[in-house]
This record gives sequence, C-alpha cells and structure tokens, in this order.
Amino acid sequence: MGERVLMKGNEAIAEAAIRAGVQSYFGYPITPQNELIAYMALHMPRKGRTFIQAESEVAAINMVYGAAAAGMRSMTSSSSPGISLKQEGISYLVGAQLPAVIVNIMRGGPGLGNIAPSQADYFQSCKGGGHGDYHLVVYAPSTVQEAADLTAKSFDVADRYRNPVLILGDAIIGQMMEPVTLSEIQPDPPPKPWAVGGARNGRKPNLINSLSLEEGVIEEWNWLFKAKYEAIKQNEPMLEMLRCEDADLILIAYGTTSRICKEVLRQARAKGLKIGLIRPITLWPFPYQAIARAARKTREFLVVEMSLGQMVEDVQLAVLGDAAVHFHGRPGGGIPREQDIMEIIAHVLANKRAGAITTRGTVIDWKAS
Amino acid sequence: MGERVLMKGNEAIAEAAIRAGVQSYFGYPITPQNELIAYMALHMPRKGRTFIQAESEVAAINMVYGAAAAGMRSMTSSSSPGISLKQEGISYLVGAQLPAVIVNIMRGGPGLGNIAPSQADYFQSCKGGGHGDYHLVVYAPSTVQEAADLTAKSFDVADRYRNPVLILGDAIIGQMMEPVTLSEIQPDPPPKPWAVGGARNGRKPNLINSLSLEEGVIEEWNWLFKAKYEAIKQNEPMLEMLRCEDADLILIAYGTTSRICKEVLRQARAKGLKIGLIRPITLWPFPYQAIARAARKTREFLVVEMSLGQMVEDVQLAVLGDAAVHFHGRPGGGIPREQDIMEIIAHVLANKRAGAITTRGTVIDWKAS
Amino acid sequence: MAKGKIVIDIDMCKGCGLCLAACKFAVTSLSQQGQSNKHGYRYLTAAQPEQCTGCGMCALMCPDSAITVWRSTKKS
Amino acid sequence: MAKGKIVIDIDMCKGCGLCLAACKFAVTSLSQQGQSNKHGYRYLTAAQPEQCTGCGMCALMCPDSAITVWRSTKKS
Amino acid sequence: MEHRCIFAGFGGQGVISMGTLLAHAGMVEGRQVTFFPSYGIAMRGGMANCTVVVSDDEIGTPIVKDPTVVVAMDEASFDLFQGRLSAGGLLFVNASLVNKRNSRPDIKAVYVNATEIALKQGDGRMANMVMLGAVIKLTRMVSIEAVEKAMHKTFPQKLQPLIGRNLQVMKLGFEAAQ
Amino acid sequence: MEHRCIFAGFGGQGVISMGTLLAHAGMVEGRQVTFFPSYGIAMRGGMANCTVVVSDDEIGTPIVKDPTVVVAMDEASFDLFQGRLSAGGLLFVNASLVNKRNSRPDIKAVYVNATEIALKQGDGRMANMVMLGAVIKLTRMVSIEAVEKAMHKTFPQKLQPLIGRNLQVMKLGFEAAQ
Amino acid sequence: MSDTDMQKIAGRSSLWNDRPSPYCPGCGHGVVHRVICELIEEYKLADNCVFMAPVGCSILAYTFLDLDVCQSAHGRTPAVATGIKRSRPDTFVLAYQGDGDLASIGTAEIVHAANRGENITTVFVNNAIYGMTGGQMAPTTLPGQKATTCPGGRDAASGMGHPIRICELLQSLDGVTYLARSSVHTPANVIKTKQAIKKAFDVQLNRKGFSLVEVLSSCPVNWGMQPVESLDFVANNMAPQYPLGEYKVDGVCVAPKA
Amino acid sequence: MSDTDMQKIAGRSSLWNDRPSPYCPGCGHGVVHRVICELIEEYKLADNCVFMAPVGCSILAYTFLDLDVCQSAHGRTPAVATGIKRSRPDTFVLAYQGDGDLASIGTAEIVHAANRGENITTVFVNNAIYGMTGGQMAPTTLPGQKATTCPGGRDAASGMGHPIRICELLQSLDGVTYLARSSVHTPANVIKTKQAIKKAFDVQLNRKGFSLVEVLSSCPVNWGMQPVESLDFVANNMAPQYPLGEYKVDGVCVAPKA
Ligand SMILES: Cc1ncc(C[n+]2csc(CCOP(=O)(O)OP(=O)(O)O)c2C)c(N)n1
Ligand SMILES: Cc1ncc(C[n+]2csc(CCOP(=O)(O)OP(=O)(O)O)c2C)c(N)n1
Ligand code: SF4
Ligand code: SF4
Ligand code: SF4
Ligand code: SF4
Repeated sequence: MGERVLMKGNEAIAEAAIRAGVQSYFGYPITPQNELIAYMALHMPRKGRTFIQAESEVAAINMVYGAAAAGMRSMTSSSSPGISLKQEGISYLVGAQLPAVIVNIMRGGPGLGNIAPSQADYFQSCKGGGHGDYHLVVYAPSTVQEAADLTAKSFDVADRYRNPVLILGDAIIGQMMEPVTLSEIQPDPPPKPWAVGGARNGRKPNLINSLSLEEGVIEEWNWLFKAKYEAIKQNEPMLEMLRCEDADLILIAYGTTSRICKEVLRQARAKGLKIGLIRPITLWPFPYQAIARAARKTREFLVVEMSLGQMVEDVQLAVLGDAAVHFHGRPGGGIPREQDIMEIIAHVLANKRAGAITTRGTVIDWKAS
Repeated sequence: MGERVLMKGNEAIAEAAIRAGVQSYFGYPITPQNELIAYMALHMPRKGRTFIQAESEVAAINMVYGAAAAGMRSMTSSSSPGISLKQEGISYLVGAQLPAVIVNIMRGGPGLGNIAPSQADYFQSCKGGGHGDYHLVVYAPSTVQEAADLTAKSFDVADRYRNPVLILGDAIIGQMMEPVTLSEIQPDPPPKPWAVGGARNGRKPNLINSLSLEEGVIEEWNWLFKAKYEAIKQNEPMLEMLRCEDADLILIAYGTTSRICKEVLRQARAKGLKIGLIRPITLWPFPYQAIARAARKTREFLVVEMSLGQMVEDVQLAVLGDAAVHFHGRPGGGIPREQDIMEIIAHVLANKRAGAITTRGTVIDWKAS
Repeated sequence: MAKGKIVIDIDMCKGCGLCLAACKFAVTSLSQQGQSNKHGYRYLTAAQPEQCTGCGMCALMCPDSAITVWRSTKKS
Repeated sequence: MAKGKIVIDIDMCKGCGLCLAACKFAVTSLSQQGQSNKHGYRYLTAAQPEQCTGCGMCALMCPDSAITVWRSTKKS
Repeated sequence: MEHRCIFAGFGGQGVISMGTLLAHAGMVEGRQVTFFPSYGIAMRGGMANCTVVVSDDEIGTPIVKDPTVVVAMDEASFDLFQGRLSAGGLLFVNASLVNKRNSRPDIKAVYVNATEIALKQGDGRMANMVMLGAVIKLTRMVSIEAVEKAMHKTFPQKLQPLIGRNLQVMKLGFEAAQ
Repeated sequence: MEHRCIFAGFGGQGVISMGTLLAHAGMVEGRQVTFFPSYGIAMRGGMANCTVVVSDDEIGTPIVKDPTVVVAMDEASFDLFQGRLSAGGLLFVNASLVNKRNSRPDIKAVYVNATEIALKQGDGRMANMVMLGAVIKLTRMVSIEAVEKAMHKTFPQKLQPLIGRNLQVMKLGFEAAQ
Repeated sequence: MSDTDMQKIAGRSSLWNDRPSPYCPGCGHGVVHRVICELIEEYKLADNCVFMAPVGCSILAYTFLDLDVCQSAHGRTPAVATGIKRSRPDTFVLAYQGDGDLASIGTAEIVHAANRGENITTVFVNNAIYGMTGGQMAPTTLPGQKATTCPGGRDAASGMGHPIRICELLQSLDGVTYLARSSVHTPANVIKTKQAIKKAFDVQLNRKGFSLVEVLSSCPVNWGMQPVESLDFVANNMAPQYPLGEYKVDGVCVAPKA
Repeated sequence: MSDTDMQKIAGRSSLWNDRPSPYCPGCGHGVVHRVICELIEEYKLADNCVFMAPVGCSILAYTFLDLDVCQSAHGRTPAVATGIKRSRPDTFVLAYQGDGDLASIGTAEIVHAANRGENITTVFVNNAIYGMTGGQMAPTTLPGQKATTCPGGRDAASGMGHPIRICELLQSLDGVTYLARSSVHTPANVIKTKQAIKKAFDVQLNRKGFSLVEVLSSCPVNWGMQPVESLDFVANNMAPQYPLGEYKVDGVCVAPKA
C-alpha cells in the first residue's frame, strides 16, 4: 500500500512480517508484546497462513523449529522471561541450521520484573543465551518504521545464512505508535532443498538434526557455522553515525536510548558542544571497526543503555584503550534522562576523564571489573 | 573422613554438596552429569534430605526456587541443553534473591550436539543467559579435588550474597576419576529470616517475589543487586598464577584446558621458553585486575578455550591493548592439543605477533570483530 | 428493628453490583452517578436497611470484602 | 522339502535370541560361543532348516530385521 | 517546537481516542508524532492515560516525564498529573468533574466544562472532543481541519456518520477555551 | 614419567575394573592418576574402554589420543587402538581371542593367552587380571603390592574373599609377559 | 457497630489487610481469596502457611494478604510448591493458579505434582481467559468465545484446541486424592466452593496427598461484560462445559454430581 | 534365494538400509521401527513422510532409515510435529517418542497437541526407563522397579510418583481420535501393534485428528536382564500395570479389551 499510517511497533512488526511472507507464526501472550500476537491471530488465518497460540514459549519456539524444518518462513515473539524459556530451542535452531525470526520486546528484569522498557537482554541476545558457540543476527530498531523494515529484512537474512535472527525491541518500541510506511514486498525466499516433508520425487532423504555422536562431527559443524558468521560479519553490520567528524565526544546507544541521545545531540550542538552519535543497528555483528576508526579521532565515548552496562563491553572491545569510554545506564525499567546525559557530557568535556560525578548509574572511564 | 579416595568428578561434587549441608536436590538426567543425580538419589534419602527427579529441568530449577524460598540449601545439576532450559528460573532466583547452587557439566553444542567436553557455555554462564541485568558467581574447577572444594564453598557464597552460584565443569571434569580428599564440614548457613513457611511466631509476613508494578521499584532492586555484585567483585575473585614473573608469554585458560596448558607450560619451560599461566578460578567475578597487572610486564597472552572464543573477550577487556592477545580454541567437543599450543607459542615468540599460522582455531592478535 | 444489618466499607467497594443481584430483599443500591469513592467508583449503600435479614448473601458474593453482615441473635 | 526357509543376515544379527523363543519348531540356534560376526556378536543359524514352516514368527520378533522368511506357495 | 501531552481520565472517558486523534492530526500535518498508551496491568482499576508528542524534530522518548500539556478529565487524573506539568505548561481541566483548582503559579490552568457542554449536545461521552478543541485552540498544535481529516481516516465505518457531530462539539471546546 | 593406558574390550571382559584397579594402585603409591571411562551412548553395542594415566607430574587431559600402553582384549579393540599407540608404546594383546598380529614396527606387541590362562584357573572372566599382571610387569607402573592394596580397598564386601584368587591369576600374567 | 445482640455473620477476613484488592470490579478472584482466607483462619493456619501466588492477576495477592507469600514463574507453581512442601512438610502450602498458568504453560508441572501425590492443595481458578495480559485465549476458553488471540471466537476445527477439562484430565493419576470443580457465580455455589476447598485442606492436613479444586470464575473486563452478566455466562455457558461436582474423593474416582 | 515357489513372508523393510541399528541386542525399538516402516511401505508414504526422531535412543533412527527425518529437542516432538504438519498438511507426520520424552519433560506438549487434535500420528514407546542416558527412572517405571535414580526401587510413598498411564491420561481430551496400547513381547502382540498403528495411520490419512499408540517395549540393558527375560517382564509386570487394548476409537472412549 505504501500509505503512511500510525501504528504500534508491535503491529508494524507483525504486518511487516506478513508482507515479508511469514508463513507460520507461533506465540504465547506476554506483555508488552501482546499486540503482536493479537495482530497475527487476526491476520494470519485470513491469509490462509498458520497461526497458533502455543501452550508455552517452549512449545512456540519448537513449533517454529518444525515449520522452519518444513521450509517455511517462521516466526515467534515474546518478551524477556519468555525469551529465556526459548534458549534451548534457539540453540537447536542454530545447530540444525534453521532460519527463523524471533522478536524480543524487552521488559524490566530479572525475574518477573515489570513491564517497563529495558535493554538488559543485550548479553543474552548477543553473546548467546543458550548453550554452545553461536550467534544470532540481532537487529535493534529505534523507530516503528525501522522495526518494520528490519523485520522484513530479517527473513531474507535468516534464509540466506540458515540462522535465526533476533529483533530486539523494548516496551517503548513495541507499545509506541508512530507514522510508518509499509511497502509492498514480493517475498523471494531461496529454494530450500534441505527441508523435510513434501513430495520427495526421488531425492535422497533429508535430515534436520543437531546431533552427532561420531567423533569430530560436531566440531566440523561448528567450523562451518563459524565460516557463516565470518560472512555475516563481512556483509551485514549496520549502523548510523551522526556528526562524528568533528566530535569531541561520541554518544553510543541503540534502540530507544539512541532516540534520547539524538535529542541530547540536538540540544548539545545547539549549545555549541561538539557531540556525535553512533547508533549500532546490528548488535551482532557489532560494528567494532567503525567504532575503532572513530576512536582514532575522538577521545571520549559515552555509552548510554537501559541496563547496568552490557553493550559498553563491546564498545570497549572496539576502542581497546584508544579512547576513554564512559557509561550511563539505568536498570529495571528506568529510562535515562536527557538532562542527566547533558550533565555527564559537560563533566567529561570539562574534566577530561577526571573527577567524580554523582548521577547514579554513571561510570567515568569505564573499565571491566 | 578426610581419606584420599578415587572418585568421579560428578560424584565428588555430589558428595561435597552433601557435606556442605545441601538439604534439597532436584535434577533431571542428562549425560555427562548422570552420576551426579544418581549419587544424590542414593545418598540424600538415606540422610533424610530431599531428592526429587523432576519431570524436567524447568521443574527442577523451580523446585530449587521453592526449597530456597523455604530457607533450604538447594541445588540442581545438568548439562548444556538442560541449563538453557533453566535460564528463566535462574533469572527468577536472582530477582527473588534466593541462594542456590547450579552445576553445569558442559557438553558440545549447539543444539543436542554431542556428549564430549566443551567450554562453549562461558558466555551463557558469565554474561547472563537469562533476561535482565544479573550475574551468577561462576566457579571453574580444573580437578576433581577442586570441583569438590568449590562446590562446598558455593553454598556459603550463595547464602552470603543471596544469589545463585554456578559450578561450570565439562564432561572431563564430570566423568574423570581422580584422587580426592573430602573433609568433614560443619555447615554453618546463616539465619534466613526472610524465608517463607515455618512457624511465624508473630513475625511479619514474608514475601518471595521478583515482581513490582510500582514505578521505580524494580530499578531500585537492581541497584541493590549491583551493590551486592560490587561486593562480590571485591571479595570473591580467585585465580591461579604460575611463573608469570618472568614470562614472555602468558597462557590463560580455565578448567580442563588449563590442565592442558599446565602440561604445555612444563614442556615449554623444559625447553627454556619463558611461559606463564593464569588460570581464572572464578569466571565471574573475572580476575580483570590481576590480568591487567600482568599485561604491564608481559606483552603476549595466549588464551586457550574449548570454544570459538568466549573468555578471550574478557581477557581483552582486562588487557585493553596493553599486550597482544592471541587465541586458540576448538568448538563442539574438540580438545586443544599440546603440540598445537606449543607451535603457536613458538610462532608468537619468534614472530612477535606477525605472520600467519595454520593451526585451525588460532587467531594471532585477536580482536573483537 | 431489622433482623440484620450491613456495614459497608465504602472505599473498598468497586461498585460491581454482584451483591445487589444476590440480595433477595432489595436492601441495597449503588450510589448516584457521579457520587464516587476515593478510587472513583460508585459504591454500595444500604437504601432500605430495615429490610435486611442478615442472610449474608451479599457478603458471600462480594469480591472485595466490602460488606460486613450482622444478624440479630434474638430468637424471633 | 521344508515348507519354509529363513535367510539370516549374519552381520545384522545381535544374537539377542528373541527369535529362538518365538520359533515353535526349533529351527534355529545361536552360533557357538566365540564364533561371532564382524560386530562381535554371536549370531543366528538355521540349525534344523528342514523343520521350518515359514510361519514368520522369528522375523516378527527380530528387532534387527536380520531374518527373511520364505514360504512355499505350493499347496500341500 | 515540541508539544508533550498527557491525556488522562477514567476508563470510558475517551482519553485514548483523544490521543490517537491528535496524533493522527499531527501526522496529517506532516509533523513528527508519537503516541504512547498506558498498557498492561496498569490499565486496571479504571484509570487510563496516554501520551502524545507532536514535534517539528525527531522525537526522543515517547514517554514523557515533563509534559507541556496535561488534560485531566477527572479528579484522580488532576491529582496525579498536575505536579508533573513542566513550568510554563498548560493544564486543561474538565471543570464539570474536577472541583479542585490549580495550585501551581508557574503553569496555566484552563477550565472547561467539558462534560456539561457535551451533555448539552446530547452525549456526555463527547467531553473528550470538547477538551481536544480547547487544547488545539490554545496550543495551535494542529488545525481543526487536520483533526477532521484524522477523523475520516480513523473512525470506523459505522462511526463515520458521527464525524459532523464530533467536530461540532470540538469546536464548542475550541470556543470555550481561553 | 607418564603412562597413558587404554584398556579396551568387549562388555563383560572387565576392562573397567582393570582400569580402576590400576588407577587405585597408582594412588596407593602416591602417584598422580586419572581414570576416564567411555560413557553415555558410546557404551552401547558391546565395546567398552577406559583410559588410565599414571604420572609423576600433574596430569593434563585424562583423555588420551596417543597412549603409551594399549590393552586389547578382543579383535575389535585391537583394530581400533593399534593405530593410536604412540611410537615406542606397548600393545598388550589377548592372544586367546585376537588372531591378528601387530603390523607396526615402531611399537612393541606383547601377546598373552589371557582368556586361556584364566580359564585354566577356572574362570575366563579373570582374563583381565592376567593382562593387568602383564602390564605392570613390563611397565613397572605400579607394584603388585599396590594392586593388592587396591583390591582390598575397592572390592565390595562379597568379593573380598576372591582377592587371593585374583592376585594369583594376575601373577600368572606377570610371569607370562615378556 | 457491635450491638450486643448482633452477631457477625460475614465480613472481611483478618488476613485481608486494609488495602483494596488490585482486581477489577466484579472479578471472581476476590471471592476465592476470601474463602481461602476464611478457611486458613478457621483452621488457624495463618502462622504456618505459604500462599503461592502465580503469574496472573492474582500475583498481586501479596499486596493485601497478611500471609507468607511465594510467587513463582508462570506455570511453575506446582514445582515451587513441591520445593517448599518437601522442605517444610509441616507448613501448609496453598497453591493458587489461573487457567493460563495451570492448564497451558504449566501442564507438565501440575500433572507431575499430582502424579507424585505432592501433599499440597491447589486452588485452580478457571476464568476461561488470560486476565493479566489482557484477554487472550486460554486452554479453557469456550468454543465460540472471543479473545484477542481468537478474534473470531475459539474454533477447534481451525486448530485452536478444545476447552481442557482439568479435573477430567487429572482424574486418572494415582497421586490425586481429592479433585472437585465448583463455581462462585451464586451464593450457594460460593458455599459449595468453600466446602470443597475445606475438604482439600483436610487432605493436606492429614497428609493424604494431592488435592485440587477447580473454581469457575469470571473476568468481566476481558469478557467484555458487566459483572452481573458475567455470572450468567458462568452459569449458562461455562458450567455446562465444565460439570460441577466432585471427581475424586479419597483417591477414588467418582462421577461428578453437582 | 528367490525360489520360484517361495514367497517372501517377512524380512527387512526396504526403508531400512544396510546399516545395523544402533540399538542394544533385543531392544524393542527395532521391532517398532520395522512395523512402522512396513506400514509406510504398504501405504506408499515413503515419498511424502517425515519421521520425527526424539531425544532418546531412537534419535539415531536416521542412521538406518531411508526417510526424511526431523529430530526435535527432548520432549518437544509434538510441538515440532505440529510445526511441520501445519506447514505441510499433505505430508504424513510420524512422531516417535519415548517415555522420558513424552511422559516426563514433554507432558505439556503431548497434552496440547492432543487437545488441539493435531493431525499427526504418535507412536509412544514405553520401556519404563530412560534408555539413552543409562537407566534412570521414567514416569512409567513400575513400583519397586530399580533404576539409577531410584536405586531402592520406585516407591510412590517416598514421593517418587506413580507409573503414569498415558492412554488413560489423554483419554479425556476432545482432540484425540484414536488411542490404543499394545506391546511387542510376543509375535501375536507385534501383529496387534501393527494393527493399532495402522488404525492410527488411517486417522491421519483421513484427516481425522490426533492418534497415538503406546507400545510396551523392553530395554534389556538398563533393566539388567537378558533379552528373553525382558519379554517376560513386559508380560508379567508391565502389561498388568498398563492394560493393553484400545482406549479411544473414532473419538469415543472405550474400555480397553486386549
Ligand atoms: C514465561 C511467561 N510467559 C508469559 C507471561 C505473561 N503472562 C502473565 S500472566 C499470564 C496469563 C494469565 O492468565 P491466567 O493464568 O488465566 O490468570 P488470570 O490473570 O486470568 O487470573 C501470562 C501469559 C509471563 N509472565 N511469563
Ligand atoms: C533438555 C534435555 N534434557 C535431558 C536430556 C538427556 N536425555 C537424553 S535421552 C533422555 C531420556 C531418554 O529416555 P526415553 O525418552 O524413555 O527414551 P529411550 O532412550 O528409553 O528410548 C534424556 C533425559 C537431553 N538430551 N535434553
Ligand atoms: S519361520 Fe517359523 S518355523 Fe521357520 S524359523 Fe522362523 S519361527 Fe521357526
Ligand atoms: S532376533 Fe534377530 S538379532 Fe536377535 S538373535 Fe534372532 S536374528 Fe539375531
Ligand atoms: S483482568 Fe479479569 S481476572 Fe484479572 S482482575 Fe480483572 S476481572 Fe479479574
Ligand atoms: S538402552 Fe534400552 S532402549 Fe536404548 S537401545 Fe539399549 S535396550 Fe534399547
């Protein structure tokens, strides 16, 4: 349709997935992603596609596994506790090389926590919440439009690499309504000669499996996965850089916090402060190189997260001592405030890394400890 | 008894837990940790303590939650896929501030993988496999003796900080028999006035819970948890350092791989090569500072893991560019070979970071990418 | 004198009306439209207290334990 | 000529003996102790093939599909 | 220029439709807009509210701690949100249901007998339209025409015939506000 | 000095008890020892094996890719492990059941009619003891006394009376080996 | 108020403090809570009892109940209750669960706690919908009933599943001692509910194993009904699908007679 | 061998390639596999069929079966099968599960797949023990039976639970069309097993919903018995605890007659 409409993030993700040709959706209710499953419940059956409210998140991810094994574009969505339950299933998807799209609309944790926005599942998403050496491609949209666009893209990327992709949003991305333009897509999934079921027409039997008890086989598979990951690192990193050329300090944030930082950027620039912004769009592959390059010119980085500090480790791994990395974060559903960030910026630019600051959740010259 | 006996790691862990006063054990069978649950099945009921073979890993971790909520020293054990299933439960334990001991005898992944030893659950263990900002204290024993000792210690640490503790072993640690001396322990758990159940005798109602829908409460709890984590970082890091004083190259490895590296160290020193070894015993808190200090003198580090590279990130975060970090790892149940490590050492010491090396799984001058 | 008596905790009441349906003696009714308790709900009032038999049906149905029912101990 | 005939795939046999118990006509027996197939198992032999009726019971019980049973089509 | 508005009231007072209409109208005028509802179990207990930001620039967080506009449809909302209004902000009060007066000198309170006006037009539930009229009059956030277009876009088929009446009621609010 | 031994055979041939006895004996003598069984589904299908390392130094991995000692109780084990033996290593062959001969010039093969010897002593299942005797004779890894102590420590109550016989059979192996 | 000639017939339990419940107007949870509180008082268990709050609307029970409360992860109440009860066999454990919690995500846990004959008492509130998350289909949603995840009404023929009858499902398990289904849509049924839960209490107090009472309840908000209307829905639509009565007494299966 | 006067009565299925099965000598899995293969051949389904291998000994089925095989996580076979069948309604889906898989960790998944009436056929091999992991107690382990996790024998009174009877458990679910329990301990029972599984095939082929056949089987190695002995155990110990026969035909409950 291409018309501009006002839509909730949860609904835009669902609609984008439908346009990208998702054939099977399996979910289980949890706030703040409920509009996503409700949208699917309404629209998937109408289109003759599969919708099931599974008995649990565990069942849902395993239904995804089945549908993906049968060659379908498949998807599930949930929020933090539900995503934790899916970890075994996610590891199986990777091990069996099945493409799938998983949406996590993060909420405050740990435990049952609350239903406020959070970014505390970064580690889980990017470092492997399940067992084994693996990675998901992780997209972190910051607007409803981007949530829709990245969702559509996810299906292609998942199919291309036969690896699950995670859309990492938070309660704000999921609940907020913003204008969004949804374009018509002609889904073009690659052939899946490895899928099980369907008329075989004489082909050899297919096997969807992540087990081998023969010595060395699983190791070989892992080397194969690693080769895929290297290709993904080459091809798929995405980020946005704003006004970094002349920046004295670069803010780094993703998703919702990056919106707050953009606002800070405007205010700071208006005051004549030379601030830049780097917004990773793929959290895995993480844009290490772009950040490393920026660290050759700019000596101060400020990472802002809705967590106690997770992405900051990846920033530090990119910068590797070439610049100072500072951190401001709030956990458990707290949302960083523009004025706090402004204050930290002022402090850093004035003191150049020295001195204490009182804003809670702030670490000047952050080091892993 | 204090006598020296030959015991499997799995059994030594079980016996040590019993001596440390574990009152409730809940498990589910999975190779290669089956001797642990079998040992508990035999011995716990005899001592009048609770043993249940739960219907699943999910049920087991939630039974642990219940027993811990009632003030008991509680424990579960499993191997990689089973641990993935426990992630929601682990996050709940943290959120409700319940002490518990969890054992992961790692096997090759992802997915069902195999039953060979592996260290590919490092990220899951140390960066938070579940949702939310949290940490487990993670112990990585390298001998059966140490597995027993650290298990006993775990209960104290879990109680002290009201936080779950993870024992991270692998199929070798679990299956291997080694001599071990198990000492008598007088378990001395602290009073648990916060526990539910039992005669209240007029005390106020207790609440075991990880939810709050009031604004800001979950954030406050997270700040509280963070304060605990800072205390743990102060008090609990453990590591072994061997011959680092004059080392031209320091090997860093934990658990089973550290045994291999020790053997390499002997061989290398015998050849006159100045090699040292750092063996983190706590993976969280990670001994960043000790490594950072070592990096001021020694310019070459070689991290060896049974994975595609996970702990190497923490080493890099400690070293932060002060020294070159090299990596050798094998995934999916592959075990690094002494001769390969020797070859890499020779290469690094000769070329000083330059040139290519053909040993698969090796990265000279490792950088996050 | 009525056989029974109800005491209503106005601020616990959410005006759901389940008790109204349960009362066979039309003792109670809801407060006027616009007349609400501190949580913004219309609340129960004993419009015809003299009809109360103290049967306790209203309290049985009240999900918010907003009603206490007293019954005369005098044999009639 | 026997009514039935069994063909044993020696290397598929694991010597479990389930077929022995099923044969009412004592056609089969296991190979001697020490005489084993390439996987190290003692295996089934048709010791008294002439008694075989081709009833197929042995094959029904064989978990390893090591036995093929043939039966005469001639009416007797 | 960025308007950060909170609409709050009792369930059934139409605060969500007020908010979505305004957001749509902002979109119609080509502005940046976000709409953020209260959600989850917070919906319980009768209170409802939503946040609308209309801006010329990209919008930071759609959750607003320091609104520039608050619409309080009932007393509970008045109590809750009066204090959050940023200095210089506008507090729109449904004077038909709220008996209290603004106590902050640094904000401007606008009292509208919204429910009364709506009742006179035959339906008290249109009080939200009265208030919306008042808001756009004093903020000039969007035009009446934009709201009209938004109504055409968002009203479900069966409510389309009511657009005229809604507009009319809104205009009464527009006129009443000062 | 580090001895890396693999004991392999058919299920029921007692390779696991052979291994544990040796490991215990090593411990009795104050050496570093590790014992590593084959486990899990690998136990299926009849084959069994275990690895014992006896060393003066701390032991690296208890899983051994290049054993210095291999004991092959049957032909399948012979086939599987002959090739893995490190150069200069010792291959102990239960000649009663294995008809093949060693084909590697860089190792030493020791043929012992273990099952036969044991059968003569009344129980073919003690072939493992014969082999163990042969192993300690040629490697001097541990003493006969240490194995005797290990038997006392590890044999369950009801098997304790059999220690004498086991020792005797082991000594026959000790003598037979060359 | 305490006329000397007046006797208190009904009122708020002393375990219910002065905070209002967090439930919507007319929600059945409140009635079930009250009944449970009354029994805990009558049996003088308040000082040695744990109320297990599930993930669902009733997770907020701790905000107004003066009892030890332990909250569990969604569906895992039977496992958590097992952990507590095995640890403290003398503590009375009341496991409270909703239909999403017990009959969907927690199916394995309830079946196995029942099969082990865990000495706990479960009160299972079946309101045929997911309340807390805003009205999604539950495993107990009736055929044709609408919910946000079955907007056209639940339709088994389209693969949405049939209403699960938990009493019938658990009946065959040997560990189950007492099993009954009741309702709170009329005063008489509230009284029967209390009687059933009382029997379930007795089972635990006498260490006789697992007991469960399923209570049909209403969720007016998510059913889109007025509270009084919702009682009619329970009577006319739910009760026929979920026959009331006892299903197992003293470990023996019985045919339900309401 | 192919005497012209000789007719092949029984033998290896053409779907079973020339690799030996990975099972222990005398293991019941092999018989059940053969029966399934024969039916797939008879119905000419081999070209449009997925064999679902569970976590358990039979996960290795792919090593010798010439069929599309999909392996699932432990217990999740019903969910994975659901994903496949909904995606490809024309593909025949055979879900194979063990007792640890189906009756323990996968309880929720089997109950809900059954309740949704998923049009799949489940063959449930009950060998009263965990085979693959080396002999732990299963939910179906008999009272008094020993296992590594109940070394003194299973004892319900000590809280180890009762043997779960899956047919009885699933009987009340409306989505279940066919439900039977059979055994493979004698040739006659093997034949009955084949008949029951054939009926279950028919249900799926006629799109009639969910069908399940529970097959009593043996695990000689972990029972610590000789293979022939283990058949006696099935006959004398298991069958009395798990009555053989049909439990549900055409969606109607029937009392089992063996
Ligand atoms: C693992 C997980 N999945 C989903 C949720 C979201 N959730 C909260 S309550 C609930 C269901 C509530 O329904 P029910 O059990 O019927 O209780 P009710 O609210 O109706 O009383 C769900 C799905 C969660 N908190 N955790
Ligand atoms: C999540 C998880 N938990 C546990 C295991 C270990 N495991 C493998 S097979 C199995 C049980 C096998 O028993 P059963 O289902 O009865 O099948 P059988 O081997 O007897 O045929 C278990 C517990 C696993 N692989 N994954
Ligand atoms: S076919 Fe019948 S008679 Fe012949 S060997 Fe087999 S069981 Fe015996
Ligand atoms: S049943 Fe089969 S495997 Fe067993 S002995 Fe007979 S032929 Fe061999
Ligand atoms: S949503 Fe339903 S179940 Fe929850 S409190 Fe409201 S009425 Fe009760
Ligand atoms: S362990 Fe048991 S179930 Fe597994 S293959 Fe062996 S006999 Fe069969």
